[in-house]
Amino acid sequence: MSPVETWIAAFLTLCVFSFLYRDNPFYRFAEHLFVGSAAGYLLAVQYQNVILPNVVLPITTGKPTPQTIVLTLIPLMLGLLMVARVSPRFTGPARWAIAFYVGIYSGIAVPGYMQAQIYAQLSDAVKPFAPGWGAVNSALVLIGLLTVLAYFFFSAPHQGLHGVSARVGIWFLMVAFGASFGYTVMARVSLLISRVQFLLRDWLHLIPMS
Amino acid sequence: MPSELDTRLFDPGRINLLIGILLFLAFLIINMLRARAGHSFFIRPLAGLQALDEAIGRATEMGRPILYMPGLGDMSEVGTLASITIMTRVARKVAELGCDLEVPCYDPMVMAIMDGVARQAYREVGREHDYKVGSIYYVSAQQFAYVAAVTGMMLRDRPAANIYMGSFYAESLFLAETGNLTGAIQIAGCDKVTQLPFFVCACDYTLLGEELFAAGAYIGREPVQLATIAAQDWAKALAIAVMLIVLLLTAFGHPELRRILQVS
Amino acid sequence: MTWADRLLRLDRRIIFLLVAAGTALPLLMPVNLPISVSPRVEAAYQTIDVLPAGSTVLFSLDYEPDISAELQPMTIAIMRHCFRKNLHVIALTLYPAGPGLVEPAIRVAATKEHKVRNKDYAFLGYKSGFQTVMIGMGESIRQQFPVDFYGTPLDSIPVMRGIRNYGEIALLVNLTASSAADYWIQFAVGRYRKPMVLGATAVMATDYYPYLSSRQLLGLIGGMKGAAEYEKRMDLFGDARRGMDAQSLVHVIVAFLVILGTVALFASGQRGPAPRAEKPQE
Amino acid sequence: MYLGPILLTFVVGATLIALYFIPHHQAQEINSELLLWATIVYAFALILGSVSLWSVHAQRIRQRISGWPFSLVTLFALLGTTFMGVAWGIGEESPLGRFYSMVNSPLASTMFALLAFFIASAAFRAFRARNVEATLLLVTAIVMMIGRVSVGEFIWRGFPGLTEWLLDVPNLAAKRAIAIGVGLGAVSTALKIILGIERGYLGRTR
Repeated sequence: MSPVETWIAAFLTLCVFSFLYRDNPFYRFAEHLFVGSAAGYLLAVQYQNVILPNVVLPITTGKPTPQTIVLTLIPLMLGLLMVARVSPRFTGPARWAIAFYVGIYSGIAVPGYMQAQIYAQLSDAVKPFAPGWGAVNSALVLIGLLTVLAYFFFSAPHQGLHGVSARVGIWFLMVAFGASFGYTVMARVSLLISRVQFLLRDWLHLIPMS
Repeated sequence: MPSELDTRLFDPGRINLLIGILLFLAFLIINMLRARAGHSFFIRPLAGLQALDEAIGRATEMGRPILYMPGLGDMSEVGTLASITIMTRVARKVAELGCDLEVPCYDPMVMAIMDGVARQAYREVGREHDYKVGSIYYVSAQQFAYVAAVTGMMLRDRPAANIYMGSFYAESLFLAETGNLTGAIQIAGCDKVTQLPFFVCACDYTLLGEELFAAGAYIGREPVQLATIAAQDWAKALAIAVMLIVLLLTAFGHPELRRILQVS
Repeated sequence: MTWADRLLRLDRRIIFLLVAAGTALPLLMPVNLPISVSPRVEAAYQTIDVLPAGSTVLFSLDYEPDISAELQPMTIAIMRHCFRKNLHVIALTLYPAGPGLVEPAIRVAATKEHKVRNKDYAFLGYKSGFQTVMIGMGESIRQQFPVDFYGTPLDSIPVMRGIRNYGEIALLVNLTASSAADYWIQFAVGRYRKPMVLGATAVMATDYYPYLSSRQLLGLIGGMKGAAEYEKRMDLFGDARRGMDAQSLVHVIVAFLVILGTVALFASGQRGPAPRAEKPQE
Repeated sequence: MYLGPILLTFVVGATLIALYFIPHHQAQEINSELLLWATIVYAFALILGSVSLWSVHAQRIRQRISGWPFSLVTLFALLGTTFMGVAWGIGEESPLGRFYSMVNSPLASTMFALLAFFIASAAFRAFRARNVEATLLLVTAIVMMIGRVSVGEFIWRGFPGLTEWLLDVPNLAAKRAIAIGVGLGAVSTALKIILGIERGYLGRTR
């Protein structure tokens, strides 16, 4: 980055940090700038990477075959139906585009989740127990798995044996939450370190460049 | 060429997965038929859901808006789909009581769908003309641009209730902390486990993980929807049974059965 | 008002100042605390280390600048490792702002290990659509990326010769801050049976332990700390290791705050605000 | 009014499930083509979204709602970045590329970094050992925080081992149960949509 760009970046960084003191016009400026430029950036990216190569170029360059034209016009039609929703009168037609889109993702989800989250996990859960002391850990993992599954049983009240399991399940859940929390602290601190590195090194030159 | 063009019409290595999907489908259909036949399903209550009406009522009394955030997932996230179903109830209640609703969206597709849901809800209670165009809007599909705009809105418009339903990521803490600072009632439901500790700490009620999906079905109290929760529980029970049987057989020296769970 | 009550009402901006100081001071005055390599990072290292020279490793670097603090040092360290072992590297990104990070990272890694573009590595650039690209590459990489990032047709890049689809890839390395990892596991590992190593942000790391145990993942590098461990294993001293002192200090501060909050709560005799979030009543 | 779209969802969804089981190369090409179409529909939805963003801010300016000059900033930024990207491309060295690394990158990473402060304040204010569950959460979190960094090893050499055990045993068990539960929930929701039981996404509530 050129010095001017670094200064602008540093100014915007400080605008956002000022939010820690309280909401103020600098933060508000940065916020509004960010919203506009993020939306515009994404729009430009989608245009250059999706609409241009897949919709515009196939029908405007070379000699498009009838097949290409049909294969391009169908998604184009669906896309235009989506945009037409700008006017409330066209909420009906836009449903076709939404229906198509939702159908695609539901269709992928069924075998995808079934394989990666159910079969693969179950198949690993039934691995033979590790030998020696490892068996204790294997047993604990199994108990944790069964009790947390019990907590997420909705069609029975948490009473009796089920109640006890659900309670143990909650403990396992809390330990998992704690682990996530610890790791999240780690991640956020890393990001802060990197921003402070930018301010101290790239902007103020207080620490040497690597 | 190292890999030939594949001309097979079926991958036999995936037959067990196909059987799994068909079984699950069967569970769904059986339970729906039971529901049609008048069977009533017990579903344990979810506290967060009961609090929704209360929050909307309070917002109406205070004359301040309700902020509904459908998460940062797109339509391929089940959390988003559950959020849409929950929105149907929130929108109808809001339409009945006539308070203000704001729905900032991260995904434009979700925005279009939410808009349709809300319009329909207003139509159903006969107040089609009270629906404010622009109350459901797209902010930005860039995570922290969205966060900047929504936190700004929280601090300036001071909504009476913040409802987070859907798939949330790193923004959870940011949004929930800011919401907490403004003193709004906060109700969350999130299927991303990593973010749950933050919602649990900063919100009045939190639906944990799968409870969010169940909430979607639970909300209308329609028998057919409740039946799908029962079907899921059946599948869970089957999974536990299969697991225990395979483990027992393995312990007695027959680990072969494990293969039924391995997909090619 | 007792000291405990006063403490409970502490202005949060004082906490902010404490965190800011905890981050800046160690960066200005480093002491370089030692670090040890965790088994998961070691597993990732070994997975790459045992690949025979000349094998092709596919890197999917799916992250953007906001999160690059955690993943950029990781990219550089793992790539340098591949280059040291004379592996061929093919990189791509599924994020529009990715190339701005990936391109310099490869250049740094290649220059340090004296490797040449197109002969030892190729950068295919960005393509949108997670699942579309992943499934499409199972069919043909060229169909998804007819030309590389610099506009060179794939057929005229020596390192791409004979590489048609996942069939010719020895290992997939995915570094990401998003659900791209889930999709890679679903498609590259699930559908096409490729071995995979994951580099994730620290937040995501705990979620992927089940996949390690089921061998859907062969190694897991979590966050800046994971990157620092990899750097250590490689005998490098990069941005990740430089940040570790600050990391330690802020962790201590946060842990101290949790304990202080709880102690103050008990000392003040309040039960505190009633637990606001509870499990569902029955 | 709804029957057509519901049928479309059914046909598309069922086709994609079927394609998972058909390894035939032509089937896989159809699969890729359909996914591409979805990507294109999304791109158009983004145009719709940007129009929505535009009208919200334009309205604020027209009605002179307090803070309306800030909305001008949003509109200029939206228009400017879109124009730059469409006219001169989005590459690293394009005007938009430079603008992105000067404006969007620092803004996004700094917003992200603010979380470090919020997490510290939340740690003090909200994470308190009120009952068994909360205590378990806190103790695990503290062990994780201290055990994963160099200082932890300084204090006690067993820390890294303990954190690995926590991740490998209780964390694995809970996360696995959640993965299975969420997986079932996802499959169930997707099937409901494909079968037309769940129609909320079409704006139909009953």
